[in-house]
Amino acid sequence: MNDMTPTPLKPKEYATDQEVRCCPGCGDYAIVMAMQSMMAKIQADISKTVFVSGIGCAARFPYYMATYGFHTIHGRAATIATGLKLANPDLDVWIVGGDGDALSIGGNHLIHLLRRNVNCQYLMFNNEIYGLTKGQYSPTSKKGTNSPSSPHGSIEQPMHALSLAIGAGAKFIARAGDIKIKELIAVMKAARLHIGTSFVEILQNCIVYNDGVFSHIMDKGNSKNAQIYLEHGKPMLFGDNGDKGLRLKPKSLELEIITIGEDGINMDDILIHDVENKIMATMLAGMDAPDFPVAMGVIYCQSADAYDIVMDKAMNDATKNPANLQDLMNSGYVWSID
Amino acid sequence: MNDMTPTPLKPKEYATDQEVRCCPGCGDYAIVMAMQSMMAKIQADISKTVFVSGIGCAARFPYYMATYGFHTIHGRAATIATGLKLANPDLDVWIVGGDGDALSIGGNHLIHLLRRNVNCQYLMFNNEIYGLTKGQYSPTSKKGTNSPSSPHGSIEQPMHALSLAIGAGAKFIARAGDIKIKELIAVMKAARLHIGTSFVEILQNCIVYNDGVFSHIMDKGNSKNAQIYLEHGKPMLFGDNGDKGLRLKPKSLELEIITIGEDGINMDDILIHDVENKIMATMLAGMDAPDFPVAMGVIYCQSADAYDIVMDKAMNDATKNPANLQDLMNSGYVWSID
Amino acid sequence: MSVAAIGKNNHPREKLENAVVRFAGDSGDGMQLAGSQFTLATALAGNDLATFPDFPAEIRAPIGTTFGVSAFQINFGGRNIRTIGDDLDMLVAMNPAALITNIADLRIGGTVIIDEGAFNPRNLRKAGYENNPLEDESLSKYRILKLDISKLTLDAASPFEVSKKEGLRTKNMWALGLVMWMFGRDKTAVLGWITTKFAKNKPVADANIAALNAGNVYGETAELAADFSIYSVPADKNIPSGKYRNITGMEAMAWGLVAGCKMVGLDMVLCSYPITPATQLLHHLSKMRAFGVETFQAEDEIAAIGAAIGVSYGGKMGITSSSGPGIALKTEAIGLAISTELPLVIVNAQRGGPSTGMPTKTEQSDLYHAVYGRNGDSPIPVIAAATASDCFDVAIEAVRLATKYMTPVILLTDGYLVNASEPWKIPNLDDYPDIKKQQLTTTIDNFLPFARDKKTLARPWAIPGTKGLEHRIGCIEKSDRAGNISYYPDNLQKRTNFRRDKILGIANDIPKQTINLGKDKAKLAIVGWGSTFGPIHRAVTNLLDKNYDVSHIHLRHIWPLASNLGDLLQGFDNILIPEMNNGQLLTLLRAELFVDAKGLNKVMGKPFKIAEIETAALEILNQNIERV
Amino acid sequence: MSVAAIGKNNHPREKLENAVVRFAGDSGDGMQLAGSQFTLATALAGNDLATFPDFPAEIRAPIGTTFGVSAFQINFGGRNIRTIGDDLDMLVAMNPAALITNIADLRIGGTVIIDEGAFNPRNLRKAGYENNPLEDESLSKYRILKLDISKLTLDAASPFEVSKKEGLRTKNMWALGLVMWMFGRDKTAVLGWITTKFAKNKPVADANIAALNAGNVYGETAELAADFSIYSVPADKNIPSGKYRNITGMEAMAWGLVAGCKMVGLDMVLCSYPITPATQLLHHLSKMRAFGVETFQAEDEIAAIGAAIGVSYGGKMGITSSSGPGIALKTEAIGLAISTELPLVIVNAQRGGPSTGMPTKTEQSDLYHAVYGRNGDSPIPVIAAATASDCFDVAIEAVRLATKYMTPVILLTDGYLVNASEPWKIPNLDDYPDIKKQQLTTTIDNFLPFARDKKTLARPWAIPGTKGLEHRIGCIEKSDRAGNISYYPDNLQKRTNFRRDKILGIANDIPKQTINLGKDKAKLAIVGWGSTFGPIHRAVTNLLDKNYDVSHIHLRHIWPLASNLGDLLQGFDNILIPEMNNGQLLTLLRAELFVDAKGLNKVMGKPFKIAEIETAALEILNQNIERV
Ligand SMILES: Cc1ncc(C[n+]2csc(CCOP(=O)(O)OP(=O)(O)O)c2C)c(N)n1
Ligand SMILES: Cc1ncc(C[n+]2csc(CCOP(=O)(O)OP(=O)(O)O)c2C)c(N)n1
Ligand code: SF4
Ligand code: SF4
Ligand SMILES: [Mg+2]
Ligand SMILES: [Mg+2]
Repeated sequence: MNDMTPTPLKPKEYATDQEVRCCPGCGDYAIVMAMQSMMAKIQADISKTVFVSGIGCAARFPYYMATYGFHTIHGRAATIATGLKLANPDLDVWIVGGDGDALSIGGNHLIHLLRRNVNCQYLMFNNEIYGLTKGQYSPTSKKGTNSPSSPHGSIEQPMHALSLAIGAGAKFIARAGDIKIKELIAVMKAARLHIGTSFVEILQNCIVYNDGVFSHIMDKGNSKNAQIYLEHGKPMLFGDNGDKGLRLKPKSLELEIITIGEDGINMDDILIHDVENKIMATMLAGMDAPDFPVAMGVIYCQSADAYDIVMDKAMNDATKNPANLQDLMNSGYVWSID
Repeated sequence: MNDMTPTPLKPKEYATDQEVRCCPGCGDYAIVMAMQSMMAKIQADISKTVFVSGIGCAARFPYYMATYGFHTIHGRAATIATGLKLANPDLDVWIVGGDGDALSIGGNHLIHLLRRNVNCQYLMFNNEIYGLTKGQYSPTSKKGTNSPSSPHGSIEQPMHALSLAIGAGAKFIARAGDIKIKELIAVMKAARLHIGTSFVEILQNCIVYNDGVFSHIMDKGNSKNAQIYLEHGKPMLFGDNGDKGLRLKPKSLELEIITIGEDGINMDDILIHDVENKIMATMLAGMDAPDFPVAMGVIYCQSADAYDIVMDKAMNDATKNPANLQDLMNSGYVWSID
Repeated sequence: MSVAAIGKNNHPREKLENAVVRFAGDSGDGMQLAGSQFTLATALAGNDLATFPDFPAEIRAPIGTTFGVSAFQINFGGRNIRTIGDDLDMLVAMNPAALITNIADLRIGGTVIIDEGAFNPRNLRKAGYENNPLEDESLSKYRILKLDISKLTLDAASPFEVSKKEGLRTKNMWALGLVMWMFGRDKTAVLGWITTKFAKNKPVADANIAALNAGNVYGETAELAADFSIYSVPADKNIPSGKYRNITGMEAMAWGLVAGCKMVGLDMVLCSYPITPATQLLHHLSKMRAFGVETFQAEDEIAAIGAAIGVSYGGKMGITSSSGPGIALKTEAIGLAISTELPLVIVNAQRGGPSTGMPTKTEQSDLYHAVYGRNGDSPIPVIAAATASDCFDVAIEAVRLATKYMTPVILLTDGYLVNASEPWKIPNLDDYPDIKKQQLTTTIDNFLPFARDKKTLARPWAIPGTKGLEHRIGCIEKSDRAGNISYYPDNLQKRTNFRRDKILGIANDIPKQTINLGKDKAKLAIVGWGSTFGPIHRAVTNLLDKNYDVSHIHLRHIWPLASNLGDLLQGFDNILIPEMNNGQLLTLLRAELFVDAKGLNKVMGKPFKIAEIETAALEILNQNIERV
Repeated sequence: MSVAAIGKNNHPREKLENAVVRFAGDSGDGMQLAGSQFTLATALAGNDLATFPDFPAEIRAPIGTTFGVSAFQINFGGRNIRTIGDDLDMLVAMNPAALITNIADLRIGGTVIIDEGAFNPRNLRKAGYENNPLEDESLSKYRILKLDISKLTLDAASPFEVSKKEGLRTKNMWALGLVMWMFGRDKTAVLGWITTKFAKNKPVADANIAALNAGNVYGETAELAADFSIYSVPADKNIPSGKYRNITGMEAMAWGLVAGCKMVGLDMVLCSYPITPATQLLHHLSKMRAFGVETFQAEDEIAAIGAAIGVSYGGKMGITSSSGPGIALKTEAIGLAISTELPLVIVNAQRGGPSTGMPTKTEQSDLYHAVYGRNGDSPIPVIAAATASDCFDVAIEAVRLATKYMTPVILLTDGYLVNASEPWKIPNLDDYPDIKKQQLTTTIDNFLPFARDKKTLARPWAIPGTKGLEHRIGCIEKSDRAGNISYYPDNLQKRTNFRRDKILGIANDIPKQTINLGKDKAKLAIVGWGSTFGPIHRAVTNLLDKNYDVSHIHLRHIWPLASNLGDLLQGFDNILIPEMNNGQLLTLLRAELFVDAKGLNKVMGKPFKIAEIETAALEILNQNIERV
């Protein structure tokens, strides 16, 4: 082996020696593993990768990655990541946080990050609960959730993360699940490739405080009917036999589920996924069980200016002929006393 | 006249004696006047009406209304209004704030207010600038806006208020303009009638720091072509001759502008406005000049549970047989020392 | 209640004035349950007591790790118990991690009960043991009782239809049974509790009962008493008569807030955002709808205080609660409540700082922030709870001050008090003085929103919905009386002074400072606030018993200070202020009263030991230097 | 530069040691321009000077209202000018609202120049006059010069192709011309400025020049000097030689931050959210991209400090700025910077509080918040600017401390200093001492993120992107050296002490406290900080001139205090601390140094008058009570 071809790094070389401090069986484990695999797949540069997180079980993530990491404060990871990208736009920055961190206390920073389209990835682990603080309902909890702070059932309409993101101007939204490792890795890779903020919702099981909240979607027996994995340019099919698909009702502007072979329906009737179509993405992102399959994979991906990149260019241009402070101080109305 | 029919209140009886402290020619004047007229139209109960605002030029609003008023802190009006409705759901609460107040520092509270669907009205005066602090660009400023904090032109993608609102789960969104008084009053009335959070964007001219930013939409000569005033159940027509309309391109899921009489197009081709259709509302809310007319009037209106009303009912139910604290203290494992 | 003084086999029980026992095991081992049931039996035996659970910071850390250890400590005895005890007399260690993280607290010669069954290589490695401590000399300072509790438990459970996992889970009851035998505790209440708890699952109930009994009789049958002391801890004869219950600090605070609101005739709404350890207030109050208590879980701490201000503006009692970082976020909005003069209670359950710090550990380092931590001249009353049961009374006081003076009030508790429990003499709510709030204003004549009550300097509370009182309030400086925006210099000075004087005036409406223990002139006063009450009180008691010239002064009111405090402190040659921070009350008292006090500071996430305070006090008391 | 000592018509000019002039008119009347041009001419005439603009809180209030009045004040003279002057010698009032809101500040016998043309019934009513003050006795204490300036201006503009509105707008130049005549000021620079400013609109330039000239010759031709004094204010002979320019406090601070960053070799990013009066820093720095300065307008103050922390984490200099409410919002995140030990400069332009308070008025009431306002034991260095030009140097000091000690630093200025201007002797940047920062770490051997420099106790600054130094930091308490999460009690105590000692250690790295004026032992020391420097300095100068036994001590470093300050203060029998707050430095010094100082407190949104400080000082100086 010579200097030019270093040994490729293995997944475990992206891991730290810190014991993973989450509950046995927690979905967070799988996501950590997926990330380490993904990093190895793309041979990510450890020293140029930074994980920035808020506070929560999900936000412990940086401690497990052998890269740079910053475990910040609750809800503010997006702001710190933004500053970091301003200081050094070349870094590969991943923001990691729970549904509470991202959507509750951190909601404002999330929408402004998306609007500015800062070039980084945002992974939101959605377990529909505040895990770290022992199980209160979160902004994504379904109505009626019983929790220590809602012993009579919560009465709030849940926040829909991807719909919010798209409304805030996100240019990349995707969804994955903790136990669908292959697809999760694919989504992580796509997120990293995209220039601008890539927002990814990861359905994650909190085995202690909200166990099984996604089992109607994620469990082996249900997943084929309850999920639809999207691929750009391909017809949107799902179901145990892969024969169900999505079609648009043009009058009512709604999607409907159709089955190939029934009522003379064939492949041409099935909508083709177009990651650049924002309205389609809005509809797909909004699909929810039990009426519709939940959209997985890359739902929307549109290229657009990234704040940090544009700013970096502007700064480079502006400093091509750097100005001198002493000169500035000496200019304008200046007089001498002698 | 007997006790049952008091003299109706006139608009000026809804005004305080406080001098309106905004710049001469500011769009805020017109909105204050419209509100006073609207209040008189519906003979609103002065003592049951409360205006809650944040900070900014727009947020001075409460001082001009003879009702109750609370000029709170920057960005937090929605939180205080929420608490107020928890204390007394019978009050008619209006939140007033600028684009900075609502979308910048107050973005998180806005989206959670909308999600909870607290029964109140939110009027956001959008002048695409921070007026009170002397003209910095705001989250709604167009890219390239020159301002004291962006002397080289802003480089941020603007936030689209109504798209954000709908993404956050808003059940009522509408738009009006400061100088279109009649329609403004109609929108205010509709907002008040709706149960849940009614979010209204009012295009408002800041004559000092962002003069004319809406003139391509609002000016007399442009308004008919540049605006489309929506009414539920009616075909969506606009233009100088009222012969232009909106149609859906079903394949690409896009709206297009068509003209009646051209290419055999007739009234049947024109989309009918349906305030309950969320995807239609998403498309309409997103229309922007110059390619499309800007949607005015009530864009979306869907009934849903309002947090404060549901909570009030739950509290009433729970306290029908009120529990006694002394009894609670005396219950459980209790022992006596004598 | 009679306590057996002799074991069944007639082994004599060693009499102890008090005993400190800690149950420690894995998060999944049920140590909190064992502890709380032992507490129950002990309270029923007539002991005074204090308890503290020590949860791991992790939700449910991997089995066998040190950071997954969960512990429960109880100190019980025959005389006023003020702390959870400096050193352990007995430790129950259910696995190697529990042993390694807790053994240092066991006094030399103390007893450690160990479940040998859990000392396998895997667990030993996870705990960080290179050698098995049961096989080397490392525990020789202690009395070791090692048993295969796991196996003994499984044996006991075998007759019942439970899985192996379910059977093993009753280990905690086995250990509890043994400890109860060692202290001669009556099982009846625990058996009752098991039966109720597992009413729907008879086999599990039976297995638990069997385990408890097995542990209990083990001591007898194995003739343990031959090698190990068994104890009797006599009942406390000085406990005032009355009805008692056990209560944790946060439970007491929740109930106190409810009581306070009832007393001033207001419904309350708690607006909060979860955070450790303050969340427990939200949990307790969320269950109390039937008491007219509404809770609102806001999107963040700023929204929480904003909503609470809105509640108070609307005429109910707005309350918000948080800990360190969350309280920090409320800083700006507290200013709004001060400026608009609305009642508000802000509960701060202090935890280890700075920043996120140590969420599960205790500290009292937010005094600065409470008293000084706002932009502008922004005075606010600050009061602090001393003990778990005191939380009830300070909560009532907070509601009283907030409504009477139209002001936000900061109510300090801490991570220790939140979870600490002690027997509480259940008060009769009718015995409390009348603290009717400043009535909601309805008078229309001459109504001015910023007129002032001559005595309290409070402004009227006129709520939206009241006919004829329509007015506008806001965060910008307002003219005195009328409340319109005003930029006049004289008005600003006037309003600044009013704000100061209103709060300082509270000093005339609170009890004069008294001496908690000792004389009013002495060589040393130990001055404390908050949860240091327990160790200071006990330390001073001990010192007084030894005839030292020392007193204990405990402050409930941090701002304003009691009006006589300065004079009172003149009576002491030396003043020592122990705090779980770097000297915050010290700064306040030096600045305000100009007393040259000394600090004793401990920032280790846990309470003072009595001995630490005694040592520091003795250093001063044994000095020959007299006051100059 | 020569100053005519005799008016053209040979009326003698009255010599004044200094003069205070205020231009006041409607927001639209161009008073700021008139004032700044007068400043320029005055600076060129060799006077020392100080200026302050007083903008209305409203953006552009309706014409003629009192809250729409805009004013500009200048104090200039022949000896060190320290303040903008207690009382006005001359007032220019362009309308009734300007008269009614400013006349009280004119000294008895002072001159008021009034535009009679604006005194119509409508304007009088808007200003709140029931009678026309020009027609009753109410102004009899003053010398009144009433002219129809509006008409005279229109006459002057008539030859040029300008609209009536444009013509009238040159009123300010007319008034300026007249005032310049009265003080014998040279017009050349002003004419040059007009020509440049209106280069693209010749008629408007001509009209302005004509107005200036017309006002200037009016005095001559109307033989005004027969009835009114005209003045000469001699140049200050003691001004040190050098190159000068006029500078406002915030401009100086912007430049100082840029200079500081250059000196430590870092690029900087200012992350901020607009707020009065701090916004001006954002405005100044946004124009400075070519100097390597990046600015980021965040969505709120929390995002701003978050981004600034991110910048510093990334290895550039993160700076954030705000005022009262915005600083309050940063409270939590400041804790993060303390806990992770990252450099950060937090500029606080203090304004009238509490809450939103009085955004456009000055105060120095955020000292408590700066020093004490965080959860946990969270020490942070705090420094404050004294004068407009001092802002440059304190900004450099802030950058030095932040980078050398790996700590956030709070840099206090205030609403007065932000806008106040004064002549500034332009420093040579090469003359500054070398303040190279702690170098970014690149050594891989033995790298530990929380190891410490033996001398400064600073941790290494290893930035993402550096090969081999990958590590994790966070807000939870970390083990010393390695920086892994740690809940060990001893570690917490250690880290708490390190944090304290690191910041306290700065006391050894800052200049010893000196006495600014007077002797080092005296009957009275007046101790100040921040923008009270000016009035205190002048008051003490005056008192020393009268042989009083008094000294001035000004503190730049608020936390930690200079190490010798305690000893220094021992030399004084009395200590007086004037503050634009309710006694915040007072509290700090009493607590820290145990000195029994007295406060002189003014919370009126504006600076102390010299006389106020003199009076308070004399009360002490004239006491016969000696120190006990
Ligand atoms: C300012 C602040 N507020 C509150 C908290 C307490 N807190 C820590 S994590 C968390 C929410 C956790 O939920 P989520 O973000 O969904 O993460 P999860 O634990 O479920 O992965 C809360 C409320 C805190 N640490 N800081
Ligand atoms: C916490 C806080 N941050 C910043 C400010 C300063 N501030 C006041 S209003 C405002 C924005 C005004 O813009 P907008 O909300 O759009 O209202 P407008 O004046 O344009 O009507 C800002 C930044 C403040 N008062 N408080
Ligand atoms: S509490 Fe839930 S989310 Fe947190 S570590 Fe445990 S299982 Fe995972
Ligand atoms: S600054 Fe703009 S928004 Fe504010 S009052 Fe003036 S014109 Fe209106
Ligand atoms: Mg979660
Ligand atoms: Mg605006």
